[in-house]
Amino acid sequence: MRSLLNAWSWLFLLLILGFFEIYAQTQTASTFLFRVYNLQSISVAASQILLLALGLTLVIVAGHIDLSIAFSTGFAAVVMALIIRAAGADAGWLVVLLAMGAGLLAAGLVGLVNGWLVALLNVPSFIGTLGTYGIARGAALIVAGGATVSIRNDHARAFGNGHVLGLPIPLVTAAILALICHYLLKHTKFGAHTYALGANRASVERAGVNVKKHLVLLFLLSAVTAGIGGLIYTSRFSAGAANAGEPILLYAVAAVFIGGASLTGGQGTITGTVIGAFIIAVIQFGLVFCGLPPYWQFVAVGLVIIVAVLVDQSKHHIVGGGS
Amino acid sequence: MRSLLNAWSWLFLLLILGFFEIYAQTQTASTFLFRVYNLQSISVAASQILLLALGLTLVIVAGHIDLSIAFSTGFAAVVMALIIRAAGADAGWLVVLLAMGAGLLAAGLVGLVNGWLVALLNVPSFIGTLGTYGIARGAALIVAGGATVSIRNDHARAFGNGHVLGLPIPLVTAAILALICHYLLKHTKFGAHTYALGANRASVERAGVNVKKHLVLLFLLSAVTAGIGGLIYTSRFSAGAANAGEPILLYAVAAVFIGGASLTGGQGTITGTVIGAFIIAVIQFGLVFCGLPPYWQFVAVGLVIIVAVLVDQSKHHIVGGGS
Amino acid sequence: MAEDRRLRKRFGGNEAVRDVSFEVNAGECVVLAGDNGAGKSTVIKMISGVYQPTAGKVWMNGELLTGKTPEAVRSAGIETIYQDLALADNLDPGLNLYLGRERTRRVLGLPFLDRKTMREDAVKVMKGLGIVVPDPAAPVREMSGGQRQAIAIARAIHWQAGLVIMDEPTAALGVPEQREVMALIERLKSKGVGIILISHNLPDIFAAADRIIVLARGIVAGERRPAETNDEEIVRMMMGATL
Amino acid sequence: MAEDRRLRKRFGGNEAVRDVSFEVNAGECVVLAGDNGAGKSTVIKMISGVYQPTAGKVWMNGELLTGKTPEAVRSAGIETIYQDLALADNLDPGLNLYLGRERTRRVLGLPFLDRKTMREDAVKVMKGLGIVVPDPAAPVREMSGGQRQAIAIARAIHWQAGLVIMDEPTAALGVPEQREVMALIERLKSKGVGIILISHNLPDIFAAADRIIVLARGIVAGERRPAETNDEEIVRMMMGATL
Amino acid sequence: EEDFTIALVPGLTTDAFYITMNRGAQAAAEALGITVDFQGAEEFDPVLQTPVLDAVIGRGPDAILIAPTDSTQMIEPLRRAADAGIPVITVDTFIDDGKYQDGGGDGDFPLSYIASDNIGGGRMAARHMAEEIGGKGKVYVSNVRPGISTTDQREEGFKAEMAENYPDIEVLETQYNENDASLAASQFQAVLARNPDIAGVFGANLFSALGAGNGVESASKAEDVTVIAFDAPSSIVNNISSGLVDAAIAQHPAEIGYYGVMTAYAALTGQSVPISIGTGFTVINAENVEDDDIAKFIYAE
Ligand SMILES: Nc1ncnc2c1ncn2[C@@H]1O[C@H](COP(=O)(O)OP(=O)(O)OP(=O)(O)O)[C@@H](O)[C@H]1O
Ligand SMILES: Nc1ncnc2c1ncn2[C@@H]1O[C@H](COP(=O)(O)OP(=O)(O)OP(=O)(O)O)[C@@H](O)[C@H]1O
Ligand SMILES: [Mg+2]
Ligand SMILES: [Mg+2]
Repeated sequence: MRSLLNAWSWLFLLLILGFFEIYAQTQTASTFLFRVYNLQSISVAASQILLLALGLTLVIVAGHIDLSIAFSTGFAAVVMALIIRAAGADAGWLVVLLAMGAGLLAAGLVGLVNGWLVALLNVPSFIGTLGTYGIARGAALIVAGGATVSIRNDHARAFGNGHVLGLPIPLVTAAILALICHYLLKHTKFGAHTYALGANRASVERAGVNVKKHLVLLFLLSAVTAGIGGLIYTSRFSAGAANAGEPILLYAVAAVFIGGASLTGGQGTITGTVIGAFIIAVIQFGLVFCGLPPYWQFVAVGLVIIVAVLVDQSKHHIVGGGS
Repeated sequence: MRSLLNAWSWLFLLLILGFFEIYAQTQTASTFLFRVYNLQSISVAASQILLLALGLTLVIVAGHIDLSIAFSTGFAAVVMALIIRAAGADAGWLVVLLAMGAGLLAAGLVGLVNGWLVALLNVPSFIGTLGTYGIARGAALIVAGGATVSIRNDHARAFGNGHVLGLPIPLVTAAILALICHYLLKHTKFGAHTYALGANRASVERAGVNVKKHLVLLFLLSAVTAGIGGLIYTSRFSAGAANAGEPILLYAVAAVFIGGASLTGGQGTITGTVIGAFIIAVIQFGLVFCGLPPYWQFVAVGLVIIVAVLVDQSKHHIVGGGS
Repeated sequence: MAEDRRLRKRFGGNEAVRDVSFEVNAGECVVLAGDNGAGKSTVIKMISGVYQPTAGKVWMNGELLTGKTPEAVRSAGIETIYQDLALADNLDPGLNLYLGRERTRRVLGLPFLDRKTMREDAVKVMKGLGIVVPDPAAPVREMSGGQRQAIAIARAIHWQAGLVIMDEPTAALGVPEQREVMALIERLKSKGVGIILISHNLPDIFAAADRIIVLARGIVAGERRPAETNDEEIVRMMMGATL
Repeated sequence: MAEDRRLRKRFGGNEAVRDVSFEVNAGECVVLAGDNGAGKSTVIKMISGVYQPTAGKVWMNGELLTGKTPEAVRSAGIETIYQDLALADNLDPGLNLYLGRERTRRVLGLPFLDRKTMREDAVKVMKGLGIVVPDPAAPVREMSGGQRQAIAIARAIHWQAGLVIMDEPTAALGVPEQREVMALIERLKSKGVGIILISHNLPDIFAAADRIIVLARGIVAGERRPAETNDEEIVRMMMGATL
Repeated sequence: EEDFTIALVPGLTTDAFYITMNRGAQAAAEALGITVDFQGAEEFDPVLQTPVLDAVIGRGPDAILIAPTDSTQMIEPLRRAADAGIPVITVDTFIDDGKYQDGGGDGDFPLSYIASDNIGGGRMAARHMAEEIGGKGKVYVSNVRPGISTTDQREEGFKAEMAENYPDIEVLETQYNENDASLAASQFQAVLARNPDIAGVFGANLFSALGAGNGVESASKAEDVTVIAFDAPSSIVNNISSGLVDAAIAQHPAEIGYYGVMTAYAALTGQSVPISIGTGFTVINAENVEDDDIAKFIYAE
């Protein structure tokens, strides 16, 4: 029973896909779903959202939020790009890997600061990470000298735009991270404590769990997955931009909430977030594909988000629960 | 004791003001604080933030959030501008008032939809208002034809840029609304229920309060105060922009949280929010006044936000509380 | 006065309550007894409007209550002390006492919450239960288990109710306070108020009850007058279905 | 074995506990009795590390516990049943039972939570307390008051603790379950486990206690062996300071 | 006559500049009897533009007219269009070095670049500013946020012109307002508080200029402070009439859109097309704002 809960969201995703397929068949006599190109574009867009949303899911399940990921992404992207550029045009694989490592370190630093603020200084996470949002943004812009740091490196470009077994590398990366996060949240002690933390912090503390350490790890995780998003960004676009993550932040948060999480914590799953990210990516692609005028797209995206959650709500009425 | 709680935030605000005053005295041999001009500029900027933050405070105290205010503001601004423009260049006071009424109606509509979604359909407020965010945005842009609706009307302009008893009208408006919201939250049944709702929804429901109606009113209030922000915007800039509220949303939310509210609800005051908005407006003005380079401003704003909350935290250690 | 007919509640696959029917007369105290998980709290939540019954009906003085909100049920004259207390942890005892029916005073024609009077009333009512609160302006989050329970009790008895439902009202109370509550029940009965009491304390059950209805695994295992039965029989009826 | 010396706790202006000192020996059950708000829960929270005492010290087997986290106290062998239960409402009984010490099994070398075993264990331990849970995979949010309390008890007794602290463990339990808990306390004592019990139920207090320490308004009003005293004296000591 | 479908992807959809560009494009489409689809992202940002572009490519238009939101970052996404055999023409902004079909650089594949050059516009703004303030004094740029190539270029051109030709003009720190006119107003007031002798502001986009104009008005400094705006939607034009804004550098977006579609059509029907087409600027100020032949340069609303 319980494992079927997500079935409704899947169903909704299939429904939108079906809608676009019918549109394509009847209106343009082509196909929406059965074209590798469409699927690849959608999945790469979903991946970029997911890289911000995955770690964030755990943070939200624990009853917190992390706004700074918007610029952890940018910080990592800029640091990676700067190092590759410093190494010159024909820097090898090793340099690229090193640059990626440095980018992750930069993002990790933001995560540690968040953890320190929230866990040790008891700053509410919304405002603490809003603070580091500003700081990471400033830091990324200062490091980048204000502009986008463009690079020319075939290794990095191959990584961002290449394929593994026919699948785009951003998708593969997001999929691996999704599996890791799913494992962490669903199958480990760490995950169980994360859920408990979202429901009742006292329960976890009194059970003898080191909650402060746990919180630091959560914020580190969310900064690092966002940082990986930055590495993918720099590789895809051959440029590190300080504001690489900012425009996707809202979509990432939306994906987590569409996936069943709640502001008060204690709820949410990685599967849900993945479906949420794909719902967003599919409608964004599909509405352009249908040629809906841009302003109507805002309206349509808003409507679909609401309907996605309404569909998700209805399961509760069927599966049970009081009042 | 309890009424002194806010003293720390006041103190912090005074501290920043003091800092800028010392800077002004020593570095520029002028004054920061004792110039009507500076105070007016800061207070108008704070007012524009407050108009989004006031209603939002009640929503957040009740344990919800309203993202759609970003575009309730814009929707109201655009509707007001369109009507004034339709009435021609020399439209009188009555037309301006009518246009304002229509703008408020437009914003109120968004609020009603939010209330309906959250209260009656049980959509989580984050995602429900994210949906109406998209819808209101699309609606405002469609109505405005995509661009900013400029007007030429001396009455509107006088309203947005005029003074009453030497005080800028936006400030007076925000002050009146702050008083009303403070009264509502602190001194009425409605306010008591709002706090209780944020702590424990069941307590209010079982006490026999119509929670659904209460939620609808809350979202209506937040949409309408944001809408008033839109009217002020159109009057100040002689232009109704669909995205008038969007860049301010984050600052508005920050003001509420700096003011002592929490993601989980049940906490927060209007006084706190007012101080929060002024802290933000003062540092934004002050940092430019000090000539801090722009990227460093991002960093500094982030730091000040964090410190503001840390200062607020420290009160808990002094006044008491367990663990 | 109040009557419940064939109440039934299903949670997902679990049928917590089946075919529970009973009635309460004015001035009568009916005890709902039963083992843990027997369905007692579920029954009273169906009466007070918190849960909608899967089937069955509730009447109060001839008026159908089923399908009504907790709001409507409360204004029909039914007050409830819930097992989880249902307090607003961030408010003081005064506001919790008056939650939904706050007292206001007018200043310049505008109504202002009269926090002071409400606080004083709370202190008074709780004193009647034998409870002293050190700081009546503190939120109830900072109160001890018994103090919190006393606030929940105070809230239910402070109003002129026709029927008071009490779900384990003395669980967290000290000895003298328990005695106060038992005395209180007698006082309410003598005023003609009907009472539904849930308790695991056999002496209390026998002292307060006019009738004892025993639930076991969601069904009524039997109904007895205290004079006709004894501890052992009641416990056997409770266990009957659980063993 | 465990010793508390001159514990004191101040909340803002309210001194909830003053100069409370006592010790617990292995295999001994010390009952903390006292009226509502006397400071019992505050004392045990200072022992278990949830509150830091304003003054005073706690030792366990010669090791200083004051200033340690609940984590460290728990691994020093002290298990606590809190009055508010401290359950994670969104997890099932199995995960609550094992919270902080979850069981895992390895799949391809990776540890996976062993939900099934934990659930089965929870069902088993609760059955030992006389409680049957209809759906062991449901979150504890959906359990009855007594079922929830049984989970909290199960969590504390499932581990090899040297000292078990119980804050009103039977408040929500049915009659047979209360008897199980009393029997359990005897079993623990016979295994050499020290027990601190808080209870408002006089028969239980006299049945379980080796020593009764009465708190009144935050100070120790007296200490008695059950054989040396009676109900009336204990109640008088509790009230002594409240009247 | 063939019925072509051309996609026009602006930098963002909610800007008068691009809306006017679309008007021009639609006019051309009507004249040619073809279809132009307007599809873009909500903000000027490559992360948002890329998925829209991907979907546009998925739709399979005959040609794509695009204002790339970043000169390097949009190369890879646009290459996918070229790889799919769809001709690409960039309007307003460019990729790589902006010099196409010369065999150099990664982004050499677009057929043509049609724009008024933003750096040049910035320079023109600087020259007007210098003229208005008499060649000396303090000025600053009010800008949206760092990282937007068009507004960054306007700032760059403005500063470069000042540095090269007007040594007596001091350009202060740029202020970023996040597209919030209210913040832009407050920033002007703070700059003024620090520099009471401030002589001019260059508002690099609509809201920057609107905010600066409002700040000047609140300070009653309309006489002393010169506000130059970039772009000419009618709100700015109103401000010129009322004297808050002294001049606006108007690009010719409708022309860009018109020539863009014409160029694409020419390419699709097998004719050769110029590698770049420059459209001009018009300076609108109090003297010419009422003129009839200026009206056509005011952006659509
Ligand atoms: N919201 C719910 N969702 C699912 N099951 C529930 C819910 N509430 C109660 N139950 C189940 O219904 C049964 C009856 O619960 P109820 O709370 O009525 O018991 P009770 O008789 O009050 O027990 P106690 O004496 O322990 O309070 C229990 O098995 C419980 O697990
Ligand atoms: N977190 C807190 N903040 C402020 N005051 C508190 C806090 N916790 C307890 N108190 C106060 O300290 C006093 C002792 O509370 P405590 O919970 O220890 O009582 P108790 O003896 O356990 O009572 P009960 O039998 O009702 O559970 C009470 O007056 C209570 O109001
Ligand atoms: Mg119950
Ligand atoms: Mg207690």
